[in-house]
Amino acid sequence: MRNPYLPEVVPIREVIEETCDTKTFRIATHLLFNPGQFVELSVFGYGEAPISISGGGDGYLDLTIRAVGNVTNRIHRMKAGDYVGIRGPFGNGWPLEKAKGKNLLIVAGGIGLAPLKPVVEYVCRHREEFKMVTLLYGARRPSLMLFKYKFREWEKFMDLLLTVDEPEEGWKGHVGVVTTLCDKIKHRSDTITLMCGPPIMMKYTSMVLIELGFPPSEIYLSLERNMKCGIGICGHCAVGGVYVCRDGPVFSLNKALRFIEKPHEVQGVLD
Amino acid sequence: MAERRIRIGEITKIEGHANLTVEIGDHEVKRVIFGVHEGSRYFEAFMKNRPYYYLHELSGRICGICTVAHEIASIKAVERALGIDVPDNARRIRELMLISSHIQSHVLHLYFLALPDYVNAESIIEIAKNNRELVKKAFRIKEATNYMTALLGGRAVQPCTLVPGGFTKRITSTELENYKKKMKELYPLLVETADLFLQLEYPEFERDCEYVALWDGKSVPLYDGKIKSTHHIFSEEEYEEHLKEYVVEYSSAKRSLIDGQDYMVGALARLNINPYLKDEAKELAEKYGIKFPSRKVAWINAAQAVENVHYALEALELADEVEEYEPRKSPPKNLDGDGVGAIEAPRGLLIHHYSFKNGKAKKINIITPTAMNTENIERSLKDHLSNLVDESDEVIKMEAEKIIRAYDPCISCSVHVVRTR
Amino acid sequence: MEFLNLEAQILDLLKYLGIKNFRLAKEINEMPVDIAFVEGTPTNREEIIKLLKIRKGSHILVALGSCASTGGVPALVNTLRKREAMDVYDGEPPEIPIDPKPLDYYVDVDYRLYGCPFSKDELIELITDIIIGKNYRDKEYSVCVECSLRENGCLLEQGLLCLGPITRGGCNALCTANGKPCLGCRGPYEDANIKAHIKVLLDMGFSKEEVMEALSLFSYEKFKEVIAWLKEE
Amino acid sequence: MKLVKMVTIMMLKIAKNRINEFLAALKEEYTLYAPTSNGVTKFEKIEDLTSICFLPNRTDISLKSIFFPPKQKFFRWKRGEMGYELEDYLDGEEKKVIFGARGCDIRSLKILDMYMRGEFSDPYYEKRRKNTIIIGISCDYPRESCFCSAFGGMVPEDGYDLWFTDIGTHYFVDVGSDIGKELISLGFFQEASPEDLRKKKRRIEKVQFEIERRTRIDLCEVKRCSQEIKKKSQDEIWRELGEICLCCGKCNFVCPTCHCFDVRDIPSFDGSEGYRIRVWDSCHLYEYAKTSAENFRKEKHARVRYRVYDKFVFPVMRYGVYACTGCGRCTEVCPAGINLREVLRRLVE
Ligand SMILES: Cc1cc2nc3c(=O)[nH]c(=O)nc-3n(C[C@H](O)[C@H](O)[C@H](O)COP(=O)(O)OP(=O)(O)OC[C@H]3O[C@@H](n4cnc5c(N)ncnc54)[C@H](O)[C@@H]3O)c2cc1C
Ligand code: SF4
Ligand code: SF4
Ligand code: SF4
Repeated sequence: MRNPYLPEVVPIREVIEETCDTKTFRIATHLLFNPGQFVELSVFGYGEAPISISGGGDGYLDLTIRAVGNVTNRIHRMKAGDYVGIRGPFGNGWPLEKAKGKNLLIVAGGIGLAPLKPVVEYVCRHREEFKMVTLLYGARRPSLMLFKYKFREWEKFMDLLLTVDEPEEGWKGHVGVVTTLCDKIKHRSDTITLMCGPPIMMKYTSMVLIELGFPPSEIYLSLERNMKCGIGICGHCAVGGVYVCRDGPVFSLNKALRFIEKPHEVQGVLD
Repeated sequence: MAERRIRIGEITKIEGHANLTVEIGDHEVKRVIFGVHEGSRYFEAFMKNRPYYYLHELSGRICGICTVAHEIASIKAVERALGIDVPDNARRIRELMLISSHIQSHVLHLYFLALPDYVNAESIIEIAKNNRELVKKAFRIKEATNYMTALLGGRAVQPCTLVPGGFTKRITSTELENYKKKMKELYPLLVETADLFLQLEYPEFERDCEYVALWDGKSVPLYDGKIKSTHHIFSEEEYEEHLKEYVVEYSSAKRSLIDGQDYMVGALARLNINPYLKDEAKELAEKYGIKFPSRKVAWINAAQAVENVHYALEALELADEVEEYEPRKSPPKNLDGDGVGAIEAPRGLLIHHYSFKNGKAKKINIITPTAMNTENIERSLKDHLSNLVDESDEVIKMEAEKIIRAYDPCISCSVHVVRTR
Repeated sequence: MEFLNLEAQILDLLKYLGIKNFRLAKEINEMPVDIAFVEGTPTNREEIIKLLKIRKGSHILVALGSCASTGGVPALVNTLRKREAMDVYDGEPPEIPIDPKPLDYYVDVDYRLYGCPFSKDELIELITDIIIGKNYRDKEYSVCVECSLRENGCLLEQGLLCLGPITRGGCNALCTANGKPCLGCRGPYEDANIKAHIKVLLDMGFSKEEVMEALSLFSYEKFKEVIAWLKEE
Repeated sequence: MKLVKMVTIMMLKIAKNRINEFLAALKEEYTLYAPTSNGVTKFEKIEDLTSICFLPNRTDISLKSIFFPPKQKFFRWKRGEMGYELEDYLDGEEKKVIFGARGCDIRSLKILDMYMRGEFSDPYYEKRRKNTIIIGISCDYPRESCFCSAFGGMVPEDGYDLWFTDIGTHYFVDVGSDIGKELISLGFFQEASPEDLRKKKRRIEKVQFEIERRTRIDLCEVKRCSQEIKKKSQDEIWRELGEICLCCGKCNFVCPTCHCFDVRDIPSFDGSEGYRIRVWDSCHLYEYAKTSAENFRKEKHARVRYRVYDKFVFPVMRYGVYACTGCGRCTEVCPAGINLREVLRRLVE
């Protein structure tokens, strides 16, 4: 039996600067994953943090990380050739099977695009499996948008709706929170929605989507919680009787609303 | 000749902040001002009206070095005042604590503060660069003594097991065994330390003064005894009749005189008053031609080194007598009363004196060793520097600092505590 | 002072740090420094100025011990009226006293090591964190947590006045493990439910005075308001 | 096969004055854990049989820490050729006998097993937990705070190897497993009479009756009661408790089924090596549910509610059982005087 607490020591292959506070780390490993799953990333001496897998390929995984604390700040100072530890992948991932043959709406806020990127890339590769596809992405400022260099390619496969809270020089697109773009979505029915972002954004977007007629059972959210073990033992991520690490991080809005202890992400929705 | 003023703004390698001004004119030292410019902390003021069971907690915070001594003196005063019984065993354990904390304090002073003066190093850090082993040894002794104090006191600084009446926790035979074992391990190191410090060349300066220490006529007591000076013997309770305190305008620390005379307390005073050193310690000292009583001020350091050996032996004997201690309740017999606790702190005699009404302290007087010594320091300096008036400022400064440091003054202590009416 | 009590570790430590300014152990004192550890709290104007200078000359300023981080025992003097305090010098103090305050009353403080004495383990943790560039965080839980981890019995249950439930952990429950109730030398933590604990103590039969005494002992500066509230009640 | 059958029918007892011999024999082969008393009563490794404390009821501190210590090293890392070298600290494999476990202790182990040896198994727990023989014992009288009757009573259905009940000069012995059967073949046991059996039953009923009389709640209908509590998530009781709870976390630490932990790295001065350890954590603490985005259980009342729900609602949804044994330890240590039994009574009635 392999010790699930023991990380695999792996080198960083490449570091890609995304924005002023976010970098993508390409980690050399052969782990296989489903879009939406995450790994526990160790920086020895600094601790562990759950990080979504934002992409992967032959012998590597991408982790897109925003520097907010101990582990994340430290890894931002690391370079190709440095070693980190990873455990995983953990979590259920996005319900892609369910979305096949349907319309797909992807809603991301800020760093929330990271766990959704593998979905977007899947769509690009297997466009024929879905009907209409829309990616709705909001960031605080244009300079904080992730993966801008990919947008041109993604646009070929889906409707790309972008918005920022505060414009900067040269920004010609939409300004406003994500919810202000929701009426631009061209498909209403038969749509699976995948959403990840700050709690407040998920909450208001859920409300607006429900108003627009998207049924809660077809809206999926990825929750963020404090996690120490990733395997449902340490207890920190528990919310309303489920473990976000093991039963999630992706839950249908319908289910999240029925948790006894309502997650903050959906508090007020349907009230 | 024009008047010369030599000033040391801040004397380093002593505990606390103090300055020194020497005024020289006509080939003589006119005035020496040993000023303490730390702000006052008013311990005696706010300790007033506190309940008896918190007093030792507060007085333990008077100084960061002699916490053990302050707590024990304070508890002793409380116990005396309120008639709290202390089992003999607890008394002995307290003595053991005092001994390990004494050695700790002496070693700190000898290696870290005094030694650099005698080997022409700027600091212990510089010594560490050339002689790592020596510094390691010093740390090893410190660590061992701290460990011993902590065995009995919970921790070495601000012990947390002392309460009026005894201790809060069980002190097991294993802990006592460990204490003894550690002390045995330590003993050769203390002898080596004495060897080192007895060889040093100390300033030859001699001076007559009163020496004051606890005295019991058979040992070098730390915990119990009468107060004896060169010319008087009196009980702890009578201290007020003999030790008179006063304030000088240039210093925030109070001073005191014994029957109008300045006096010295501390290691040298202890050995001068109590000619009862253990044979091993005595022989060691004599090997280097050092004998007590002595009038040489700088021999304070030598006395400390000899004391270490003496007390280590003393502790080993004591530890054999001590039994396991079981905590027990011993409530005060009365809530009003007056009590004095005098013990020997590493730097010398320490007196706590409380009066209680209804379990609350109404009158508090604490006299710390450094407060007792300051007048003596000043006068010693004056005498010593008088022989050096023609030397350069640098030499005078250095010699002055040597003398001051020999006393191992603890300035913070002397300021924190001042008498209330 | 406690620095020298690091003993074994200190020589190890010197490999990574140079001590520039350590008045007690060393004579020549230099500025600027990377880390300044300040113990105690200013007691006169000169010291305030010195503190400001230290702040200016140092990258990181650490408040070491109770006095520096919460005001500690000396702050007890703030319970008195000025006149009473000055009585100590028979009414003629060499200088008008200033109120002891925590260092952050005067300057920005980067880190605090609470406790009287502060915990060696925490000091090592802080230094390590600074060296390797990790965030050192104040403990946001009670002494009870550490008491429970040591699995020794609870003194409050035995009827002693223990401030553990509202006192910031980090000391590894040293006092309580030695049979002495916690006197709150580390001050309250942010989340502490102080009023509820006071109620517990009163319900246990302690008098208001006893509770106030205990609260003011080490952290008068931090409990001032609660004590005032308790007096009112 | 024949032998086994014989043994199960046989009723056994052991003379009290032979207990020490029996334990000494076990100690030859196993590490023995039994209650000791040093200010508090807890299970400790027994070197000297005289240090065993024969208690009338449960210990102050549960036996959780034998399997799940308050602080435990996961592994050591050291910077090396290939990045980092990791050295695992899996330990505690020795064969253990636990003597003197109570019904609540045994139930608590079953609950811990459910969490720690579920889909994902915790290797550090697993290693300490396996090879454990449990000799349980009936309580002589309950503690003030006990309410195990709400969970089926003082004698557990299974989970022990031997079960002792005081019947005067002897202990009546029930055998609960194959290992138990092996133990009784050691020769310290003798046949019990029907009178002994009656004595045992009377004894247990008496204590049981006393506990029930005090508890006055019956949660045995797990599903229904859980539903009842579930409905009360907005009840005013939570606000009330939130006001008085000190959030000191003691209830969690003494609880034999609480299993939350925090993971910390302890590096050396230069970070080139160090340990990763786990330390017990508590859902009452402020930082428990804090993330970089938000603190999801900032209010004290939410934390109090969470604990009660995590004992009586969530595990029922997930595993179909309560995660409480009714040992009453949380009630006993709570400085705020929060009595779980009373809280439940208010919720269920
Ligand atoms: C399933 C999942 C997937 C995730 N995926 C990603 C991802 O793809 N990319 C990504 O960037 N993040 C992701 N996160 C979030 C990420 O896990 C956290 O940002 C990370 O845990 C932070 O770890 P850290 O060690 O760097 O921060 P820590 O040092 O643990 O700090 C975490 C937070 O604690 C608080 N804190 C820090 N210092 C202090 C202080 N002095 N006092 C009080 N509070 C303080 C702050 O709020 C800080 O942000 C994900 C989280 C989850 C649960
Ligand atoms: S002894 Fe004090 S600190 Fe320890 S658990 Fe009890 S109340 Fe808390
Ligand atoms: S023991 Fe009591 S006061 Fe402490 S966290 Fe638990 S419920 Fe709250
Ligand atoms: S919740 Fe309380 S009564 Fe239930 S098992 Fe835990 S400590 Fe015992």
